[in-house]
This record gives sequence, structure tokens and C-alpha cells, in this order.
Amino acid sequence: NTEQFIALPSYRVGPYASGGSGFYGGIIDYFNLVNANGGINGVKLSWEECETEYNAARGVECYERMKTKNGGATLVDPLSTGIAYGILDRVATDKVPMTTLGYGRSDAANGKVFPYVFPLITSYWNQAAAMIKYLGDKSGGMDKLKGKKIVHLYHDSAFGKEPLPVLEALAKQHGFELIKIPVAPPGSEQQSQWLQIRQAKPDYVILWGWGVMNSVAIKTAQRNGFPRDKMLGVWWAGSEDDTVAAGDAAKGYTAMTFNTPGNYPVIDELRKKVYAAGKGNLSDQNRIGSVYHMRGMTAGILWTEAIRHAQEKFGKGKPMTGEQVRWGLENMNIDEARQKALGAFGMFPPVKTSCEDHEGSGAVKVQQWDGAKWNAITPTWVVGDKALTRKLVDESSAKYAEEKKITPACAKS
Amino acid sequence: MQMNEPDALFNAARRIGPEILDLRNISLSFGGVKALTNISFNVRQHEIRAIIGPNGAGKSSMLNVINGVYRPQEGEIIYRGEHRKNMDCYQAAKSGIARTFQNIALFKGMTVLDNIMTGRNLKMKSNFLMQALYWGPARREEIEHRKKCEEIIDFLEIQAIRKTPVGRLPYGLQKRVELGRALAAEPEILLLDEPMAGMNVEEKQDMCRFILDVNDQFGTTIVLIEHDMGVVMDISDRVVVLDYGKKIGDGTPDEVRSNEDVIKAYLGGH
Amino acid sequence: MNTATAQETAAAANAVQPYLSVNNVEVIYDHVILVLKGVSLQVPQGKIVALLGANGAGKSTTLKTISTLLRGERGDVTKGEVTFKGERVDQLTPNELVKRGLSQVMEGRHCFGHLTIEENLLTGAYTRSQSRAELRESLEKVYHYFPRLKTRRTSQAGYTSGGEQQMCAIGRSLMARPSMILLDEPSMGIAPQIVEEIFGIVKDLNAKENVSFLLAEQNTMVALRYADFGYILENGRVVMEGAASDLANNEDVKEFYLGMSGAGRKSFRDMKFYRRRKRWLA
Amino acid sequence: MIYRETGQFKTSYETDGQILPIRQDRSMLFGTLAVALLVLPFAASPYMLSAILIPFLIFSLAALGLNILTGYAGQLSLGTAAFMAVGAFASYNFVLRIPGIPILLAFVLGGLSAALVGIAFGLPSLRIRGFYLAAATLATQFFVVWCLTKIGWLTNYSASGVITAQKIEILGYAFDTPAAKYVLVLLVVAVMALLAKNMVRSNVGRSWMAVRDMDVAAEVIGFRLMRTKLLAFAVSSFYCGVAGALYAFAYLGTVEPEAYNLELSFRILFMIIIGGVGSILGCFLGAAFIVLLPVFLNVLAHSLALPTSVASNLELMVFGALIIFFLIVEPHGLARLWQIGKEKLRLWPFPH
Amino acid sequence: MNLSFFFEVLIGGLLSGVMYALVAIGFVLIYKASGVFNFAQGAMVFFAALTCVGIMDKFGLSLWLAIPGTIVAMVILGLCIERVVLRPLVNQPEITLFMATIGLTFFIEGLAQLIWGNQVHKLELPIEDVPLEFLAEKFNIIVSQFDVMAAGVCAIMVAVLSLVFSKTKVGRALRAVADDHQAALAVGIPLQRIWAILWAVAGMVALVAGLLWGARNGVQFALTFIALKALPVLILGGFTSVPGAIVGGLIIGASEKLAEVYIGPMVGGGIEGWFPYVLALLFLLVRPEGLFGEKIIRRI
Ligand SMILES: Nc1ncnc2c1ncn2[C@@H]1O[C@H](COP(=O)(O)OP(=O)(O)OP(=O)(O)O)[C@@H](O)[C@H]1O
Ligand SMILES: Nc1ncnc2c1ncn2[C@@H]1O[C@H](COP(=O)(O)OP(=O)(O)OP(=O)(O)O)[C@@H](O)[C@H]1O
Ligand SMILES: [Mg+2]
Ligand SMILES: [Mg+2]
Repeated sequence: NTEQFIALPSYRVGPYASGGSGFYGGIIDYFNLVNANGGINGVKLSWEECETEYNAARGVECYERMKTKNGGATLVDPLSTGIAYGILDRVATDKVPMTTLGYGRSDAANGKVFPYVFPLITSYWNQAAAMIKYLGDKSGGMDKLKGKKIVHLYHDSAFGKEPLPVLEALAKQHGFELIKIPVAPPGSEQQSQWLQIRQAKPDYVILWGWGVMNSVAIKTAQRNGFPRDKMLGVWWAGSEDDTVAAGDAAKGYTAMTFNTPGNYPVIDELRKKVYAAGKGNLSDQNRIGSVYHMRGMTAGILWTEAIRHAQEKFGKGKPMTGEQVRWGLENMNIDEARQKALGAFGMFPPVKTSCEDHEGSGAVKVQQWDGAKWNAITPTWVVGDKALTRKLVDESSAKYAEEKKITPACAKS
Repeated sequence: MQMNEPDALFNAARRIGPEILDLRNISLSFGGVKALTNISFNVRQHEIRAIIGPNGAGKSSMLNVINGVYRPQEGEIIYRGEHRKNMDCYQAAKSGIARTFQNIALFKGMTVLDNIMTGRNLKMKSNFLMQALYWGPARREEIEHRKKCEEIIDFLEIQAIRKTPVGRLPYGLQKRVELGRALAAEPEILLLDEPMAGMNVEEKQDMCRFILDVNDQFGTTIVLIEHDMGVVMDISDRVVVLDYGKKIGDGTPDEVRSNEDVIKAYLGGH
Repeated sequence: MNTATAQETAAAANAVQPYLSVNNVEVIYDHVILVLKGVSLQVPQGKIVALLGANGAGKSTTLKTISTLLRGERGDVTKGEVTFKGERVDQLTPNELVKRGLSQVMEGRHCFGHLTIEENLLTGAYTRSQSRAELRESLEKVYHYFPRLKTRRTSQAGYTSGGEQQMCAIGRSLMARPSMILLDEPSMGIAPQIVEEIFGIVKDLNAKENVSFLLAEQNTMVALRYADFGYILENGRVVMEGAASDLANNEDVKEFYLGMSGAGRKSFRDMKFYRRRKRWLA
Repeated sequence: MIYRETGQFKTSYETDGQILPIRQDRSMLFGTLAVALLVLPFAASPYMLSAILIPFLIFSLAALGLNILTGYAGQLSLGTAAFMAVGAFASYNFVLRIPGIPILLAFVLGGLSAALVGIAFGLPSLRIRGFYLAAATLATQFFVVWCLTKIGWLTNYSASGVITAQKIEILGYAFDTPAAKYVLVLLVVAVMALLAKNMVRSNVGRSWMAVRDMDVAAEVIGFRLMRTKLLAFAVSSFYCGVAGALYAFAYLGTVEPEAYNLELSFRILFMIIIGGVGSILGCFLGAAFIVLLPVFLNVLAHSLALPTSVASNLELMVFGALIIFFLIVEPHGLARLWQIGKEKLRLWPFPH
Repeated sequence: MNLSFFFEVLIGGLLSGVMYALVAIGFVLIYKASGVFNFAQGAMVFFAALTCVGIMDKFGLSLWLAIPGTIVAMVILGLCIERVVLRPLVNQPEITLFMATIGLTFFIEGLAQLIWGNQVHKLELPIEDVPLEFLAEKFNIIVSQFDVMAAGVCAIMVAVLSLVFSKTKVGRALRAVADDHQAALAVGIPLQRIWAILWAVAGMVALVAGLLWGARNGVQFALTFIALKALPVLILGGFTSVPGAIVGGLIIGASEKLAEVYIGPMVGGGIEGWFPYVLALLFLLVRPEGLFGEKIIRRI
């Protein structure tokens, strides 16, 4: 076996199909680009997609089906928290590293407890901390947050509740009032929430939404006269899908991202080498470089870098095993120089991982929709109170370890 | 149940006992429709009591009152000496009133055997956990009741269709199965709503035999609605005649046959 | 009784082309239950034909085969054909059949429970594009036949008594002004007086408007009195056919369908033995 | 061997009352069970076991639960997943809060908790029928999931409401390989299926079916509607509860309340309708259909090398079309199709 | 309590209720006329909206040209459904037909995305979703003019459909079909033609709902979920009543918003998911067939 096999449990139908096709399209596009350039030290990437419909049971089946194929899958990212939970235990036993870029368990950043799980770049907790940091900066300093009102408008599910410990701790610390307003999933009707918001007259609204909830929130904000530039969405509420659906109402709306929107040499190269050759994965070329697509490309880059790095240790020009890729992911260091070399300078924050820190960064940006595209509005990467989030990660992962009877330890390689 | 000697039994003296059911001044209306107006009549133990009358006279409603499907607005029901304003389905079943229906009310998705077995439900004692385990007493009980039902099946001559879902049966056989289900309860009073509708003469004869035999052998009291005057006049002991919710006649078949009102309202000039 | 005329018409019937004819049909329910094993029968125009037989003989199935209502009950016609007015009709939809003048009164009433009696009757006229006045007239005619219905016209059919529903079902099919009616057990659950009336109506329509009838009936005595011609069905086969009067005088028919053996009618109380049904062909 | 029952005479009501009166059927069942228990754990790949067979069995169990309620007792319900969730979260809490509790007991207690919830939400069924009831049972679905996200205690105050099912250990033996989990699930399901079969062929089952087919008549005969319906709700929820617990403990491991969403309820409903409403066998056939068909279609689409987004949509369309196709061929589900097949076989070589 | 806020919530709720009613009407139409509980209504709404914007995007047509195009598509869809799905299933149990519509749901969802892709689209109607100025200025109550227009459309649809059902021959025939397929066939009601027309009309109702909801939320897969908001409306109003759909919608809309605003904060919020169902359930306990539904006839 001379190829590096990667499992792609993707979804291209159902409510989140648009995001799924962008994200997996980005990954596959990048893979094609790598292969067009001769692979990783000559090792070609191979992959297989499997439709999960964003459904946990089907996702597990996909994972189980693909994990032993072609000599064994060496990486996986289901882009679904439910599926990620379903295979959380399995990836450790099967030794298949799983990345969860910007979703899943925040406490998985602790590699001692979750050796095979990598919430790369940033997690929900760091995002929440960064959001407050940004709002503080925007108000003119963290001390100015005192007495301010911030609404946390959230998807009433595990996802929306996840940042609460961070937000509550920060509210206490900085003295702002946190108003929590849940939206019953799927969130296609939010009139009452926005009336409550109008009543509360908050300074900012954090939109912790997903799917249709986002565009509805933006639209409803408009009809209730709430300024969109005082709304700050999470990165799952910050793609073209969310704003396009909201139409003109979305102009001025801000959201988090861990990619800086824009054009990069690597994207030009992709157009030239992959799309021009008719091998592009996106059916609509206008979506090249869109938020989800770039997020997928980022995953692709991080993965190939991990594999490349592993090859340096375990033998160049050979396909790596899951364990070896895991080592690569855990000892990754993509600094600005490396980004430049990859033609992706600034596309995502520098990532440096270790056994204790499977996240590797925690930095994000804020972007704003101008009616046609997203533009970054923070010149530099924003990082929140990482000490706080680290504490939470340690506590929570310790609890998990206890429940699961795991002795935390760094994996030997 | 021993069916060997119908002749001998048939010839035994028919002892009609004291009143078992007495309905006094029953009135029932649905919105504006008066289905029954101030009706009184009684039923004696062991007799065959027929209710006749034109369509919409309130016959079926009467049976529904007796076994508690309808609650009359006025009147009193005296059953085995107990006075009640109205009956309640469960109580009625428990105290030995079984019935068949005009628009067959069998359980369509079940087999003939199962339908008849449901008739015995009040006699089944084992609890649900035992039944789930199908163990010990539950199993014995099931088999015992099965035996009883098989006797009824033999009696009604429907052995061949025992395992057929009732939905597939022709109308006439369904009527027979329904009788079987009512019989399975070993009732004291059996209410039959047009048991012979949709049957030809031969089948009616069979049905009459079943009814008479039940009446003879078990002393079951029978209240019967039927439009076939031949049947009614031949087998019933006393007949009540209803018309537009009112009682217009009551007495032996001969008395009723010669009652002017009854002839006018129902029997006609034939 | 009109024995003589019945014989004549029977003879005539064989000569002219039948109005409705069923040729050797075989019907299977649920892919496995064979119910009709090659039934053939004819109804000449303007005649009343009775279809007799024990429970489960296949009378209703035969009627449903003709009106193509069988499809909805998972029944298949595997053999044979049905022609009406010289045309094959087994592939038509029931709607087209009603339009051509063939309508069925189904066994077991099948009224539209949530519609009032009057609405039920009006649906019967669906296929006819009548003016309001004509509609009223048809309605009045039905009410004239069944005065009981008039008093219950605004009640939901589901809440009326069994007999009222039966009248409603018959009335409903009359509303279509058909030239041929398939009647499935019209007398079931109907008071004897009304039974006579219903058959009177049948005869009346037959005589005045030349409507043909095929009626499945258990009330053999009455049916043979009014019919011109009869078929006896047993176990999915036609076992006897002939002019109604002939049948009525046939010894076997007398014994098994009319309950008369030798010395006239016997009381139901005196039937001493369970009768074992005689099968002609079994 | 040809499928014939000639020569098999039933000499007592006991033998006639057997679950499978025909010898060939019996040997087939035992054969299947033997293979499932003795061969598959060793022969089947971990993929087969943990991604196909385990979920298949768990879904069958949930379908069994729903079929008791919907198929036998005639109460259409769209809240199956909620009862599963109750079972799972209750079992989790029993294990968490009562140290040393045997895991099977925790499952049973989880099932019983689900049964209690089932009874509470079954109460409206005394007045509401048909699709009205079905739509009303959605209240259960949304309310239970909402409670699980809102009440921190139930999820042991995990920040996101996610629980991690504890390890399964019985008498010191850890069920942690796919094969071991499979055997455990198989045994639980087999035993519960047997119990269900016993129920439906004895008086309880008849009372359910009677209420389903015609509740007024059932009342006249002496069944008490309230008791019968609530018992159906309780038993059904118990089954679903145990299935839910297995879904968390033996299949997914880590679950969020959202895992028991409406979609899952619908999937299970599909199973019983496709398999056969009111048939025990149907639950298994339906579960197999709904679990396997998408996998099969997915594999097929891949082998055709279609572009993935086209393939995914085609999969969905074919799946929908096949459901319709099977309903048209046999509205009473695969179980009836199977039965008709057998009847034909019995008559073979004659067509009727 | 702040009165103008209360009214704002109330009015907002009533107007949302109208939006729910729009979807509910599609259900009622099919249920009342054929006894089929059409699970695919949500998918049809999605299909209609997506087809409309798809035509606009792909062929660069204006909304006014895309709408007739979509109507044609919906009619074709209706005809196909009748021919392929319903016709072979005449006279089958309700639950079977229900299941068939579930199969249909998958099919339609797959088809819609196969043809038009899985991207999210925006849909701009000529009327903007902004507050009515004079209300905002005079009473400080925010009412979107879009919602007012939706209410108007809904009222017209309800009026027309109620008239059709209660006053016309076809309406009567449709109700008859819902009671008894076999008998309807026997009296010569052309079930097939009627069903085809019905589903085509339901398709158009779906288009109206799809356009309004699509303009509000964006045209995306999640449009299929709005069926979930329509269900409590449906059971509260009664499956068989067109006016019931609107009354139910108003009740559900208003009470769910009031509950979310005034009760929600006490119990942690997010109760809009289940509250309408519980409310409808309470109504059902009093009237098991909904407020205006036809009574289920249970007689023996
Ligand atoms: N549940 C009900 N709701 C409204 N009206 C009813 C109800 N039950 C019976 N009726 C009416 O009461 C009257 C008597 O009905 P019932 O069924 O008792 O008549 P019946 O004597 O059995 O007639 P048939 O011989 O035609 O069966 C009828 O006019 C019927 O329409
Ligand atoms: N839907 C069905 N599925 C299976 N078998 C059926 C079905 N309908 C009727 N049968 C069978 O077909 C046979 C003939 O039935 P049919 O209803 O035609 O009899 P019939 O002569 O009308 O009897 P009756 O006088 O009782 O109405 C019966 O044995 C019956 O069991
Ligand atoms: Mg009656
Ligand atoms: Mg018949």
C-alpha cells in the first residue's frame, strides 16, 4: 500500500448540506492539489467519502466501514458533534486520529485524556473568551465592559450551552451583565426572542447559532430594528450560507472565524492546477474561497502537514499509520514561515500543538459581511483569556477521565 | 358444553324464570333526535325476548342502553335486583351481559380464534408478567380457555376458519364469529342485534338452532333484534315493538301479530 | 306471480346480446386466495337478475369485479372479461363505469359518515351535470321512496341507524340515474315493509325507466319473486342458472334457499338438526 | 428441504399454541439464533458487529417497543426517541449515583423510568386518537429532550449536556469488544423479543389488539380501556427505554440529548411500517431494511463512481422510492410479504 | 407590566401564527380531501421555493416569470404523485398512506437538491421585511409590513378554500373521499382526477408558503422543518378545517410567544419547541378533534 488513506464521513444532503459540501469540497480540493504536486514526499493521498446525513448512527457506520479500508484510515473529521461523540471512544481504540476543527468537546484539547482527538486551532471555550475580548476591545478596553449588557442568544442544545461556563466566569470577572436567551431548535421563528432583546436593550448580542437559526436571527434583528453590527456570531454563524439567506439584512453583521477571508497563493494554485484540470470538487466555482471551503482547505493543510511531519520522523515517502499521524498532529508547528511556504500566510493562525495542547492556537478573527463578501475587521488574531479556558479544560477532562477510568498520560510514540 | 343430544335437551321443558332485567321509563335523545321516549319493559330469566320495529325506531339504541354504551337521560335500569340510572360497559360485561352488534364489531386484524378468546378476557386471572413469561399458571390458563373456545368453535361449526383473520371472512361468517365471541363470555344475558341479517334461509336456520340451543342448555336469557318476522315469531317468547322511539306493543308473538298499531307501523298488510 | 313472462323473457334474453356479461372470470385476493373460479353470467337489457348463494360464495366479489372496485381490496382478476353494452369494461375506472350508467350499491352500506344524509345523496349525482332544479327533483324522488331519509336529512350519516344508512346507500346510487344497478344485499337490516318497498322500487325503475339490475341477495324468496332470471353461486362457481320461476320451483333451491322441504315452510323452532349444506359440485 | 407441513399434526392445544407451529419455521429460527450467537461473534468483522449488527439489534428492540404501542395497541406515537432518551439518561444516572449497581439492573431501572414517563404521556390517549394523538406525542419528544438539556443534574452538570456512558461490566467481565457488546445486546434483544411474543399471543396482547381494532367493542367485551392503553404505553416505553440505554451504552458511548431527536423517532416509525405493523418479525425486517438499505445504496453509489453530491441525493431519492415501492407491493409490510411468500411455498408447485 | 410590550409580543405572535397557518392549510387541504396525512408537505414547501429561486438564478428570470414556471412544476409533481404513489394505494389504511408520504418526502428532498444544488439562496419579495413606520412612531409597536401582507394572503386563501369545500360539488366530493375511498369510487367520483388536482393545488399552496417563508428565512433545506411548527396548529384547529388552521395558528402563535417571553425566563427558556404541543394537547383533552375538526364518529 503506497497511498495515505483518509476517511471522509461527509454530508451532502439534508439541512447542513451546504456547509458539508463546502467543507469536504475544500479538503478534497486541497488533496487533489497535493496529489497534483506529487503527493507528500511522493506519497499520494487517497480518500473515500461516505454520506452520513449528519446522523450519528450513519456516521458511526461510515466510520466503521472506512476505518479498515485501504490498509486503514489514518485521519477522520466528521464535522458533526453528534458523530464525533459517537466515535470518540472508537478512535482511541482503533488508533485513528480525529480532528474536530472548531466543534466537539472543548476539553479534548487535553491530549493526556484524549490522545486521539484534536480540536485543532480553536475550541468553543476559546472562541467565547475571544468574543468577549473582542467586544471589550471594541468598547475601548476590557474595563469598559463593566455595566454593559451582552445577550447570549443560543441554540438550545448541547452546542449552545457549551460556552456558558466561560461566559459566566468572564461576566463575573469584567462586570458585564450576561442575558441568556435560548432559541428552541431548529430556530426558524425567533420573534419572541428578539422582542425580549429589544426590551433588554443590550449593547451586544452574541449569536451562538447553527443552521437556519442564523439567517432567521439576522432577519428578525432587522425587523426589530436591532443593529446588525452589534451582533457577533460564532463561526458556525459566519458563513455565506447564513448571510446570503438573510439577504440585505445581513449587511454589517459580524461573526467569528478562524480563517482570514481573502485570496491566497494556495487558492490561486488550486484554481490553476485543480479546477482548470476539471478536477475541482465544487460545482459552483464562485464558492472557491468561501468560508466553509477555506475551512476545509485549512483542515487539508493541517492534515498534510501532520503527515509530512510524521514522515520526517518515521520515514519519508512512506504512508503513515494512524499512530504515526497522531504523533504528527501532536507535534505540529506551522509558523508564519511555514504558512508562507504553503502559500497560506495568514489564512489561519499559526498552530503549534503538544501533548497538553491538542488545540495548538486558540486565536480567531472577527469578520464582517458587507453585503457581498466577508472582510476581516480585526487586523490581528484575537486571543481571549486562555488561562481561564485552560482551567476549564483541565477540570472537565479530569471528570471525563474519572468517569471513563482513564489515567491521564501523554502517549509514547 | 355437551352438544351430543340436542333433541333430548330441546324437548326439555322451557322454564321461564323471574324477571332478571327491568327497564323503566327509559328516555334517550341525541341533540334534537329522540331515539327512545319513556320506554319500559322487562326481560325474564331464560326467555327469548325480541325487539322489533321499523328502521330507526330505536332498537339498537335500546341494546346500547342495556349494556351501557349509551346513557339514558331518564329512567332506571334494574338488573338482578340492583337499581341503576345507567349501566357501564365494564360493569355490564362483568355482570354477565354480552352482545353482538348490527354493524359487525369484530376485531378485524385478529384471527377467528383470537376474537373468540377475547370474549373470555374477564375470566382470565393471571397477571401480565406471568403472561409475558408464558409460564406456569398463565400457560395453563391459556390452554384451558383455548379448550373452551374450541368447544364454541365446534358448536358454531367454524373449525375450518379458526386461524383466518376475520377481515377476510364473508359477512355471514363474521356474524357467526361474533356470536361465538359473545358466547365465550358465558353470559347470563345475550343481546343480539340482527344476528341473521345477510343470511339465507339455510343459514338462518342454523343460527336459530344456535340461539335456541344456547338458550336451552345454558339457560341464557336472550334479547334479540331481528327484522325477519318468521324468525322472530317462531323463536321468541315475548316481543316488544318500538316505533319512532316509542313502545307500541309488547306481548307474546301472537298478541303482537294481532296488535293493530303494530300492523300499521311495522308488519304491514302481508 | 309472473311465471310465464319470466320464462319468455329468459328465452328472449338468450337471443339478444346481453347488456352486461361476465365471462369466465377468476379472482384472486392477496395473490393467494382464489375466490372466483370462472364465473360467467349475463344480464339482458331491462331485466332483473338475481345472484344467489351462501355466505362466502363470492357474490360480492363478483359484483366488485364488474364495478372494478376490486382493485382497492387487493383482489386481482386473473382471467376472463367483463363487457357492458358490448364494450370491455374491466380496465375502466369506476368513475367511467358510473358515467356509462353502471352503478353499484356496496354491501355494508358504506355511507360517508361525516356528510349529512342529504350531502350523501348529492354526492351520488356527482357524475351528472344537472341543474339545481333537476338535482332537487332527483332528491325529492329519493325522499319520496324513502320518507324516513327526509326526516333525517341533516343528520350526519354516521349517526343514523343501520337501516337508514342502507336506504341512504341505495338512494345515493339512484341519484346517478344509472341504466344498470348492481345491488349487494339491499334488504340487509331493513324492516320487512321497506324490503318490499325497495323491491317495489326496483321493479318500478325496471318497468318505467328500463333500468337493469343485478342483485346479490340472501333473501332468496323475495329476490326470486321480483327477478326475471337467477344464478346460484357456490364456492366461486355458478352451479345453477335459469329463469327465476324455474329456480323458485326447483326442489333443491326450495330446500336449501327457501327453507321449504316437501310440505311447505317449517318453523324455525322446529329445525331439529344442524343442516349439512349440500354442495352441488363440491 | 421443501416447506411442507404435511405430517405435522397438532395433538394438543399446547402444541398448537406454540410460537411457531410449523417445524421448518422452528428449525429456521433456532438455526438463525445459533448462528447469531455462536458463529457471528467470531466470524463477523468488527465493522459488521459494531456498525451493523449492534445498531440493527438495538433499533429492532426500539421498533419492538413502538410496534407494541402502535402495531398492537393502535396508538400512533412519534415520541419513541424521547422514551429511549429517558432510558439512557436514567440508566446513566443509576450507574452514576448508586455505586456498584449491576448494569443490567440499571438498564431495567432505566426502562422502568421510561415506562413511568410513558404512562404519564399516555394519559391523553384515553381521549385523543389517531393522528391527533401522533402529533400530540411530539410533545413528549420535544419536552423530554428539552428537560435533558435544561436540568443539569440529569447530565451530571456536564457543561454541554453530554453524557459518557459508563463501561459495561457484568460479574467482573468487561464487555468492551464489539463481539462482547454484540453478544450482550443479542441476548437482551432475544429475551425481550420472546417476552413480547408471549405477551402478544396471550390475553394482554389480545386486549391491545382489541383496543386497536375497535375500542368501543373492546370496552363492551370487558377490556378496560385505560388500563389496556396505559399498559401498552408502559410496556412500549420500557422496551424503548432499554433500547435507548443500549444505544448509549453499547453503541454510541458518548451521547448528547440531541442524539434522541425527532429524526430517530421517525426512523423507528419507518421501521415498523416497512417491516409490518403488528408483527414481531416485522420489527426485525424493518430495522434491517432501514439500517442496511442506506449503507447498501451508499456502497452502490460509490461503485458507480458518481460525483458525491449527485450520489447522495440519488441515494435519498432511491431510498424514498423504495419505501413507496414496497408499500405498493405490500401495504402490510415486509412481514406480510414474507408470509405470503411462505403461503405460496406451501402451495407450490400449484399457484393457488 | 409594560403594556405596549405585551401588545407587541401579542401582535408578533399572532402574525407568526399566520405564517404557521400558511403551512397548516396545505396539510388540511390534503387531509380533508383524501384522509391522507401528508408528511411531505414540508418537503413540498421546500421544493416549491427552491424551484422558484432556482429558475430565477439559473435562467436569470424575474420573480414574476419564475412563479408561473414553478406552478407548472408543482402541477407536474402533483400529477406524478397521484399516478405513481396514490393510485396504487387507494383504499389502504391511513398509516400506509402516511408512510408513503414519508417516502415521498425523501424523494422530493433528494430531487430538489439534485436539480438545484444544496446551496442556500436568498429570495427577495417586492415587499420588505421592515417595521410599519406609523405604528412604530405612534405606538412604539413594531409590526413588520411583510407579516401584514402574509396575513392578507393567508386570509384570502382561507376564504377561497373554505368556500370551495363547503359550497361546491367538488368540495363535497372531496370530503366524501376522505370518509371512504371505496364508496367514493362506487358513486363515480373520479378519485384519480380529483387527487391529481388536489395535489396540484396543495403544491401551489406550498409555493405560497415557500415564497413567504423563503423570503423570511432564506431558501434552504430547513424550510422542511416548518412543518413542525404547523403540526400543533393543525391539531388545535382540527385536521379537517381550513378556518381551523388560521384560528389555530393565531392561538398557537400568540400563546407560544407570550409563554416564551413571560414563562420562559422562569424555567430556563427555549420552551417554544414543546409549548405549542402541550397547549394543543390541553385543548385536545377538551375537544379531541381540535377546535373545528370534524368529530370522529365512533359508533357500534
Ligand atoms: N349516537 C347517535 N347519535 C345521534 N343519533 C343517533 C345515535 N344513535 C342512534 N341515533 C338515532 O336514533 C334513532 C334510533 O337509532 P337505532 O340505531 O336505535 O335504530 P334501530 O331501531 O336500530 O334501526 P335499524 O333497524 O335501522 O337498525 C335513529 O334515528 C338514529 O339516527
Ligand atoms: N379482501 C379480501 N381478502 C381476502 N379474502 C377475501 C376478501 N374479500 C372476500 N374474501 C373471500 O372471498 C370469498 C367470497 O367473499 P364474498 O364477500 O364475495 O362472499 P359473498 O358471497 O358476498 O358472501 P356474503 O353473503 O356473506 O356477503 C370469501 O371466502 C372471503 O373469505
Ligand atoms: Mg339497529
Ligand atoms: Mg357479500
